[in-house]
Amino acid sequence: MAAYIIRRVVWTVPVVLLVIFMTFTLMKQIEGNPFRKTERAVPAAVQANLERKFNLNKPWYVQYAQYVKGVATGDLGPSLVLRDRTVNDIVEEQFPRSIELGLLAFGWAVLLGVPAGVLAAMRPNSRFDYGSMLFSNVGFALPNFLVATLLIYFVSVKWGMLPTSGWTTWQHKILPSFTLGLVPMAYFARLVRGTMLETLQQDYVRTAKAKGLRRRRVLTVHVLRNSLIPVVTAAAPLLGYIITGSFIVENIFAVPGIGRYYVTAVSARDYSVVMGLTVLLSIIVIAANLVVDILYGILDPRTREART
Amino acid sequence: MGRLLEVEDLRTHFFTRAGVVRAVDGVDFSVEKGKTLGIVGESGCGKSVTALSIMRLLPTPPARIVSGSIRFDGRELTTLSERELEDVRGREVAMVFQDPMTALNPTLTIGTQIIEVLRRHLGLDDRTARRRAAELLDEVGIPRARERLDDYPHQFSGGMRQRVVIAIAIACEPRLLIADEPTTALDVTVQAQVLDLLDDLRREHEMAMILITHNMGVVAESADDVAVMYAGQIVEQAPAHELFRRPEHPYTEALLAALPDLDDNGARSRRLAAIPGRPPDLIDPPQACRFAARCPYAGCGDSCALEPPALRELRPDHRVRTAHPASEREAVTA
Amino acid sequence: MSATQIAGRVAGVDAGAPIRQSSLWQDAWRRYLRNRGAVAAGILFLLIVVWCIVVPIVSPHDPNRIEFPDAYQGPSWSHPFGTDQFGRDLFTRAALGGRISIGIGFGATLAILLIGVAYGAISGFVGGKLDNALMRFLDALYGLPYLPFAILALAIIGTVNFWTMVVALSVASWFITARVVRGQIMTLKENDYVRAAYAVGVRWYMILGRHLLPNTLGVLVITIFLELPGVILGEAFLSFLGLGINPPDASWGSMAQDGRDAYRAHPHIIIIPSLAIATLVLCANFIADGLRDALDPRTKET
Amino acid sequence: MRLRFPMLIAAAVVVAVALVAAGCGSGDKKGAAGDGGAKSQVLKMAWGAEPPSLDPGLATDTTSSNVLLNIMDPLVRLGDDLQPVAALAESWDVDGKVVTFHLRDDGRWTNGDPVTAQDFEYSWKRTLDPKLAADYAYQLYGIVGAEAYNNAKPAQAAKLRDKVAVKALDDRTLRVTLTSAQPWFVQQMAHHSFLAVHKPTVEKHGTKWTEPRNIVTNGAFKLAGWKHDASITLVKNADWRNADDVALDRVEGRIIVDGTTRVQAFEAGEVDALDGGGLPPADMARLKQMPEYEKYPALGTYYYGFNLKNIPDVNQRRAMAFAIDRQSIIDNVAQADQIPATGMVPQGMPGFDVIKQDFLPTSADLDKAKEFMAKAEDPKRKITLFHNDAPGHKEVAVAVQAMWKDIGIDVTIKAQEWAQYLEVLGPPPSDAVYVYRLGWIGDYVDPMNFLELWTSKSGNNNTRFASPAYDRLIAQARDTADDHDRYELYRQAEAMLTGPQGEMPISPIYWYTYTNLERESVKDTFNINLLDQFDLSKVVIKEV
Amino acid sequence: MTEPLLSVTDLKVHFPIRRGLLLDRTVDHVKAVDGVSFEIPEGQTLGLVGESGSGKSTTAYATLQLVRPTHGSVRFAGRELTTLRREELRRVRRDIQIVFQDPYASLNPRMTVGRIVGEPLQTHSVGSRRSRRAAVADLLELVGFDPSYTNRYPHEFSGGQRQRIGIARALALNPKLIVCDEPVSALDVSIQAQILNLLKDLQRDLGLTYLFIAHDLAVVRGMSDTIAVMHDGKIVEQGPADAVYTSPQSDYTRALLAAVPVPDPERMRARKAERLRLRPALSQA
Repeated sequence: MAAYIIRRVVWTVPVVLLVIFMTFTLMKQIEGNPFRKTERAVPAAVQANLERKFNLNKPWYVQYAQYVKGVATGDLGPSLVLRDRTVNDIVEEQFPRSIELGLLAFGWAVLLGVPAGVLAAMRPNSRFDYGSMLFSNVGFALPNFLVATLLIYFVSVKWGMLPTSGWTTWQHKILPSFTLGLVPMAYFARLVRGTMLETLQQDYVRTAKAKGLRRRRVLTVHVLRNSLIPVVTAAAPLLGYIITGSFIVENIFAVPGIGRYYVTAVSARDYSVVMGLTVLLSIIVIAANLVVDILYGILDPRTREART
Repeated sequence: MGRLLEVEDLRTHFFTRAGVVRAVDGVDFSVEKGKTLGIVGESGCGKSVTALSIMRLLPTPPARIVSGSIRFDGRELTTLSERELEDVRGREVAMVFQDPMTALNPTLTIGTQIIEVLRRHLGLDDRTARRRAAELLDEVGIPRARERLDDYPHQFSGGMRQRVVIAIAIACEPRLLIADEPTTALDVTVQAQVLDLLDDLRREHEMAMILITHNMGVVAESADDVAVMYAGQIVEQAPAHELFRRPEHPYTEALLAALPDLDDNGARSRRLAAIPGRPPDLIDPPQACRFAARCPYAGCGDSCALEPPALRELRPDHRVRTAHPASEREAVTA
Repeated sequence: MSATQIAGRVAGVDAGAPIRQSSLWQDAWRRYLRNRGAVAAGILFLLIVVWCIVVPIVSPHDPNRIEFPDAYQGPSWSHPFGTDQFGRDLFTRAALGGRISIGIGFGATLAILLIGVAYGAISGFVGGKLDNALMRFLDALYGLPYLPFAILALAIIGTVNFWTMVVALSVASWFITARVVRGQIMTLKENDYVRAAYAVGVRWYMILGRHLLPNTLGVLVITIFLELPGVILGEAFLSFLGLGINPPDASWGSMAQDGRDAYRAHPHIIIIPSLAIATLVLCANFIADGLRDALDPRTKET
Repeated sequence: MRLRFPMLIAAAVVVAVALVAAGCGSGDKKGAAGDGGAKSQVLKMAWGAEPPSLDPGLATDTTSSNVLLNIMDPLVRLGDDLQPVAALAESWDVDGKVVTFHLRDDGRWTNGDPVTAQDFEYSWKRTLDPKLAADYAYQLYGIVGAEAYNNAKPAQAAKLRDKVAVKALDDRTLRVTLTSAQPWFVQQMAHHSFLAVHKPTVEKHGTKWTEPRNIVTNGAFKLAGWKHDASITLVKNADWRNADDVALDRVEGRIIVDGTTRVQAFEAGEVDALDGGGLPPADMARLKQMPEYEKYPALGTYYYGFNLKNIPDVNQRRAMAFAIDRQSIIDNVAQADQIPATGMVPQGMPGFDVIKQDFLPTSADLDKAKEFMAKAEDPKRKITLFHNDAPGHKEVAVAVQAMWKDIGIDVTIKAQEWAQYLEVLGPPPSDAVYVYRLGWIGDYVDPMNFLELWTSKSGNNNTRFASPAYDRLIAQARDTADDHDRYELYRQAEAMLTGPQGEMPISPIYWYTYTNLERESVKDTFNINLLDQFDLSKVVIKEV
Repeated sequence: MTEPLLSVTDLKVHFPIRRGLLLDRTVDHVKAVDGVSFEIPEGQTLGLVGESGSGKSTTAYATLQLVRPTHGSVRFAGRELTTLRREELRRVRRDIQIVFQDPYASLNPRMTVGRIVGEPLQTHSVGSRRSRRAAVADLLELVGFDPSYTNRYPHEFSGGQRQRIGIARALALNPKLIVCDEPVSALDVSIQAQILNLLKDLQRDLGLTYLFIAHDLAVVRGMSDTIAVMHDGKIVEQGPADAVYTSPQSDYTRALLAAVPVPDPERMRARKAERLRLRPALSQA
């Protein structure tokens, strides 16, 4: 297992290099001048000064090499647009908020989605089953900009129960995290229901029943535990979704996170921010996949040996 | 010698969209204390459903016991609540399943899986239960039992896993052990060891056993009494030596004849006596004898082609469900 | 003596008649029809598609004609969905938007399938080092959020129209399909009928085309309906970010975007396209579930 | 067992309800604070964007500019009539191309240092330093030697730096020599690019000097907090020269980018005023009915430009300009009480009465339009209209598309995101462009700022309109110090664009207004001037 | 003495175990088949018995070149198969066919019975489309089907029927050798007898040669002229069928035979005693 982890960690290096290269190449393909932000034309002298300052006048391979070197030393470079800040600053300040938002959303998903799936699976084809599945499907299907808009209107503007936007107190965090959590919630509910129904059919569940174990123990120890393994596996891609899928939610709820930077940085041609965030996201997603693999190994001992 | 288990007119049907599958359709038998009853038959004959019906482990829906009674030591099992059943299962009646690869929870150590049943029924504390679990593993012939408690099922070979399953089954010294095809997934040498083990344990713990199998040889080796099932019904029942020496039902005869003989020197040049056709569809079984379509003795206009023959006692302890038992045929043709 | 020259049966054994009579697809279809939710979803889905196709043809309203006096009307008999700020009939425009949303949805889904099947089939079929390399590459991309990539792709292409939306939405969404197909092919490869084909001397491309790919069909059909919601929602998000297709054409996403700012005074403008998206996605989900139950051989008939 | 999971759900619901209830309680408290906040003199406002930089040399946008102008003291502010008013400079002399500012003696940096003329010399030269690479360095190009220094190769930089004609004669006298007369130069001092920075702070902290923990300012407010993308907190600078006249103790600003969210925050009572960054056009009809709605005139023009290569016939351009129903667009689409634009120079600009043209109709004149169209040689009937994808432009484009359809022109609308859009526009514009939309908001208060766009060398002339006569007029105006003479030159230039004989390279649509939401308590004192600036030192929170 | 139809000499199939910290390298081998030799004269049957994991199936696949052997020679009708190129091998494949164990996995569910049985003919372009159709009908008839079932799909048939379809496919190219890899172990006793009889009849009528692989010793005995007993990738005993069964030479064979339960309680008792005696030998093996 340890060797497996080392191997996976070492393999992330070429993968990250590849991601950097891909993003770098992609960004170079995009037309547009990061220094022209308003209607006002940028005089040639100013343009030249800016390109010199941000090394954009160098050949692409020099830029790439410098960038890789920067990443290796933990320096993601300066932002071309937010002049007082480096990409590191942006990441350090804003990223934790996005993570918090993502984790809270994940919390909603686990808190509501998993029990809904479990209950639905325990009484398949019952009214509760249909109800919770309909609810989670609708939660999945409704575009989250509509959900966000309606929640703000009713909960905040109309009823005045929670603040409309922002990210300061815990009250501020309820609506955005709930909105963002709807999709994973629905996903979990459906996934848990499916795996649980499958687990209930397993021979070892029948064995457990044949042992005369109490229903509670059969369900918690034998069924639930095994049903939750796929949930853990699904968590890694979801993490990616939650962190980047958050840009609409962050925008609507004015959450000062990192998700919305991605969109604005692409349109502002803020190359270093786009690259920095892509690299960061890749590393996170890769790391999340790794963590999930390890967790998977812990939860399912069969896979441990396969990975020595 | 008393009867430990009495099954009377058991009917377990599956209510599917395609129709009602009469998987078990009027089965009677009893198991005596300390004896082994072998139930033998081909796939789909209802033998496993019978076993699961006794344990009430069939998924409902679609399965339902529509009639009949199952009395265990005088207690009617069919009317027990789920909670009461939980006290019977594993404690009074235990079960060993066919596939040791899937019968154990892959994510729990086998120690946990043995201990949980000891704690559940015997209320042992953790340490005592663990010691007892090691003893059990030792008893079923797993070397280094104490260390292996912390291993996971996938770290055991198939035969060893089946021993673990057996250890779990006998943990609370049940009075009846139902073994449903316990050796089908195993190699022949391992099969022999497992059968021997089951036999030894049965004797030691004075358990009764129901041994369900499709293998005539396995019944012959282990059972005191044998019931042959066909299409949801018992077609012949007799003590083992009697059944194999003097089979009465045409199906039993044909089954034995269709088996290639290990000790037959001329086998290479002989064809086997195959049984033509297939078992009937259990959604809409024939009104008459269910074997009639494949039976070489069922003639036209014969009573058995019109109405179902009853299970009748030809000799003491030898019951058969056919209009043409061998002994009566011989009398006619000879 | 050739086997085929022997007339009649050997030893007169009769193998009997087939035990049931139906094709796999018929069976699946029957199982699907039994799933009431899935059938309802399928019908609703078809109705929406028909609505999108038919309504703009028969509608008395020109979907692009601007009549400011009619602006912001609520639902009425002549405008069942009301009108937007230009006084355009939303019933007709929603149908037009549906054509584009559904069109992009299916277009991108098919593109995803094509790329995914090609990649996955090659990886799974060839196996060995190539498979390893392709899968490592996929690992690198897997889990990367696709919306940012779609945004990047749109930025690179420069113009936004139906086809560029299809490209943008498929460019970073085929990873899962590729994995699924690869897994399927790997499993199918282990089937004895594939061995039998090799043993007979069937060439590799025929094995792929005749024995492997057709057997992934069920999975692919399910995948269409699993991917469709993501793509349709993705299109809606891009449109919502202002990266959608150009007016006067509209998709449900861009219509919802139009409606968001005005939602307080005229909520129907955001709610109608959003509900259309939700309904379609919901239907696709139910259809996918129904298809999975119908096509998956593991589901036992109960 | 059966009860266990339902109970879990029930627990979750209970928790959720509790959260909501708790939130409700505190929400009420907030509302109360907002209403009764009159005595506390704390203004809660919403900023429309994260300031990209609070370095006067690097800032380019409205938000940064407004924050800066409230924490820094400019030499000159603009009065209500847009004439220069003494601020940090108590007086100034203009002698042809030489302008001399005399600074007050009570200007103080927040660390206690006096504000000196040397600070300005340092700051302006810093902005021009090629190494700083300031976007707005060209704002200073009117100063002799400025452009050359900004253009300098590293080797010559030091030498050219000394040639920049800005000189602190003593601590309180700053002399500037201009390349031409530039009568607007003094007003230009109100632009944030001409603010001074505190040299020791800048040199000590580098790019981090604008962080609240480092920054040293000299204005009415101090930057107390700046949570990036979340909030900006200003507190009164008690040591400021005019501190006694400043009513506000604190300005708690939240950064809310999304327009609808901003409105929602306002309606929920979380903020007292928005920053004039624009209200969602689609919601205007409703917002206009609110008592908190406020509008201000602006110096800005929203126009459609023609690519003269693709639409070469002036009559077709006239036809198109006549077919646009400006009033209808304002009433039905833009909805913010804008003014129908009949020329490039906006209403409210000094000299407007002289310059203005009334050739173009405010509502569509279809008959005239069709007449012009008939006169056009080989009119283009299939054209492409480009706009950028920011809110509101699509709707205008859709309306114009319908209007031009009435004169037989089929319009394809293409939306592009901003960076790409600017690439396509050039200059020169891509051949795909027939018509494009842009707007121009004045940087300083002179028609020059609007009219020099259309000179042939201008980097903002995306129409391919090139007229030597026009170029000559503008060059002449640049050197004409007398307002009346200059306005006359501007009138001629404007006529060449939008007059009856004009080339019509552009079709103005409307002149901007700034719309805002302000609570009654600040409505009288919170004001936005023509250049989109607001002065928080004048704001007083009253009881209502 | 003529050359046997198939002779396998010192056949080894080793699968590499690859692992490594960063890049995989081969650290060891699983010796699935480790030096197996046997021959089958034309028209005869070699029965290959052994328990699961003994290497029976791998031997079969290696014989057919579905798995390329690591070492050893496979000579078929005078030709060495292990060195053949792909195209040459394709031609040889017409003469060697295989019948699989699992009647469910061995037929492509998306193909009709007619296409399944006709695929070998089509692959090798035997005859015209029309004559192929006739040949398929004949083949179906040969294994006991009404030829009208050609348009049916495999799942419409029972396990035994599917096995017949598999046999028909194997017969299509009129092969000389058929490898039967556990052809009846998934079937019920009554069906198993039907298939075994069919195989015997076909051998008699068509002069087929069988490599018959099974774990059921009784089944193998009834089918085979010679028997080879495999254990751990090696053949532990080989000889005429009756000789191996009546006087087994190796302890492993003896233990194996003793372990088989027979449907006769009387004989069972004797076997049990034998079994107990041999148990040490078994656990050693």
